[in-house]
Amino acid sequence: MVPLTWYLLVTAALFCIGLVGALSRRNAIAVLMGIELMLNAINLNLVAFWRYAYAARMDGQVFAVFVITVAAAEAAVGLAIIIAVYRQRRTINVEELDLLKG
Amino acid sequence: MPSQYAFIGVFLLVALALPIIGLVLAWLIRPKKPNFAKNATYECGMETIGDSWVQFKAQYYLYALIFVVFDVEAVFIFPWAVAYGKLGLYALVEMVLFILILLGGLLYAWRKKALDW
Amino acid sequence: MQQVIFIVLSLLTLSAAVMVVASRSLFRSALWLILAFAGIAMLFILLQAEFLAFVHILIYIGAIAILIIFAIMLSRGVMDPNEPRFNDQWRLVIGFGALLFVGLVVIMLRIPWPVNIVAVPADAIQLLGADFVGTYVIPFEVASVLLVAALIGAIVIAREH
Amino acid sequence: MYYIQDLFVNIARSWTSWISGFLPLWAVSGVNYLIMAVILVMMPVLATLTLTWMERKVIGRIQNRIGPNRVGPFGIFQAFADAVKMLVKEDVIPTDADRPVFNLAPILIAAGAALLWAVIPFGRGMAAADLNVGVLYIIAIGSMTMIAMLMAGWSSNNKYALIGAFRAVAQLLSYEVPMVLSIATVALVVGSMRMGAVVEAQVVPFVVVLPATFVVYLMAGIAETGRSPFDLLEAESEIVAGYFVEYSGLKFGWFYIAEYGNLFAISAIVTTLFLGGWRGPGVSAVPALGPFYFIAKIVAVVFLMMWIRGTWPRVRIDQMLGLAWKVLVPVSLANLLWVAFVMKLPLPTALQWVLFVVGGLAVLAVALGLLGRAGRRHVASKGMVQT
Repeated sequence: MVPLTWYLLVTAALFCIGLVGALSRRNAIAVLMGIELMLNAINLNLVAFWRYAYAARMDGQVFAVFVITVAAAEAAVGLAIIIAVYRQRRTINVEELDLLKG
Repeated sequence: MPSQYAFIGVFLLVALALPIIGLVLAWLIRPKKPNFAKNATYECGMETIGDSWVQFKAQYYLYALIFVVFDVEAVFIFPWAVAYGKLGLYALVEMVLFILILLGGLLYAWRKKALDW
Repeated sequence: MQQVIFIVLSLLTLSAAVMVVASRSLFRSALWLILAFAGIAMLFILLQAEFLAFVHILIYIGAIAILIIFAIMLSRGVMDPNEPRFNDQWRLVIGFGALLFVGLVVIMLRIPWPVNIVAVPADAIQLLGADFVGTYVIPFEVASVLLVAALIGAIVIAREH
Repeated sequence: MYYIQDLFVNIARSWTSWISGFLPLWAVSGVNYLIMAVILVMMPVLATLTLTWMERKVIGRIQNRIGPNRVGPFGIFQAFADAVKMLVKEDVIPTDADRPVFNLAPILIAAGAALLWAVIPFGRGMAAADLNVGVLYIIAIGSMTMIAMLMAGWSSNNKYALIGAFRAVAQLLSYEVPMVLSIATVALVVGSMRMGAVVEAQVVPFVVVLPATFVVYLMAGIAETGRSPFDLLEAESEIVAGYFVEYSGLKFGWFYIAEYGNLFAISAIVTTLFLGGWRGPGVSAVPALGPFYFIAKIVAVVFLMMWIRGTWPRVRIDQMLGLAWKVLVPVSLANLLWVAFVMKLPLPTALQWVLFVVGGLAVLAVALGLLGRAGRRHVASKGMVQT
């Protein structure tokens, strides 16, 4: 079987790639995609720990399902906001969205 | 279980390979005579105006949205359905509550005309 | 054998993730994202979490990715493809990301993770279902409320007036 | 005699024991997987070759024509002639298309149509991989098809293709919800998501036990395959031909094959979930009969779908999406809850199943009644004359 640290390495890398995407892209949808990658990394981490330490019970998978649920709700509302912003301002460039600066 | 997924893996590769083989075969035997008019976008026989981007109705997004919510709901229903025979009456009550809350969401979407085209 | 499959799948996932961030076209980014999701689902199967693997495909590829593609289509034409896709601080961010990765790896290798490999129960899905309405019944009902709240909120926000 | 009784399983056994004589264990399973995969991957192609001919003949008879009768006896080689035509056609790629994505879309859609067959049991113990999450696998493969459609529509750089892809996906999304809910109802009654277990549980076929579920699933299945009366995605008069307008040659061919492959696969799933799969008279004594019953039932379902196509007019897009969300979803949810409720009543299983039937029929009757009332009100409000 693959050692646990391999999985942890992959999830750490995936999380960092997602973070870079979320912080460096200018398009709001691309930022959201970066966040989805980060959530995926966390989920993979959860399941890896479940398999390697607590496989007799299902708690790890239960948590993973809840993470997926929250991710789905987040994506739905986030994209709805992006669409609404696009309709109002005709742009979804996060650098130009500075309404609160006044 | 691992052997089943080993088969699924092999099957996935074969299923992707067959169309590729077919396309390569067709590529070898078919004629190739492209010209400008042939490669133009197939619309009404006229020159295409603008990019292919058209403004889409947000309605499409609303359907996808409601779908996401019900898809996640299904994820909870399936393990419940499989385990149901071994669970007590509380499983029924809790699922009824779960579905009623979601039906409230569907009703809201219905009233707000989010389900109308 | 498992090691080889693991390496192939994780390389696939990670390179797809890099392409999500680096791709110039937003639609291509979304397609790479789908490939990354598929890679993670296959890693779930390697971890013997088969239910979760298909749930992952169902929700992430079948629902969230489609939502993202719809949103890309609805907001098309606003971003000029020739404009830079990264903001000004992207070098800084990459440095920060690399630093974080190194930090995580160092921490990870230091901690002796408690490893206790047992067989996955044969009726894993039944146990999962029992957990939803048993131990985790409050989060289960809250999940339903959360979904409805997201639905109502998103409809209010996205509806054309 | 025993060998003949369970012919297919025994052939597989003899073959495996023969090759294990000179091959190591991992190579034996590798070779076996490869053979099974190659057989199953041909299913969509086979379905296209036979079902196109059948469809032309059936639709022809319904429309008082003869159908194809030139190529071979009764025109049975028509499909082969078409296949050759597909193969030698020139491939046209529009100038501004996104080439890699454009080429990948038909490959993915054809693979999706084939992959469905992995979990379908052809007979007792004759599923290639009888996964514990079999029904989820089927739903998950469906999402791959949606992605391929969006890829095709987007990469063609054509307004009609893009609109067609969006419509197709909106339709698939909407009908996936009632489809998933009716599958969940079956899983609830069976207590498993394994396709093999679903067949074993059908002492009485579920088409009788769960009538509402069957009706919902059949409608959703027809919508998922994009066939008339739900063939809006390729409504010729509105959006040319849907998301694959720009495709030609074999790339179009793969879309076509995927369409018929999906029709065949959906019929196989209907058969497995509701018509008792390979079950039939005498099958417990002679298991080799199973696959024949199975294929016969599939052909019957396909015929039913063709009959529907030949008889009903196309619905409008608002009617179609409204039907999914306002009728089928509530019906399947009500039915699911009724089944769950009855299963908790302290009654013998046979009586519970009778109550399933009663509840299912009642749900259908209520839905039809409400639908009729809404229709009459609509007609009255539009001031149309009722005939």
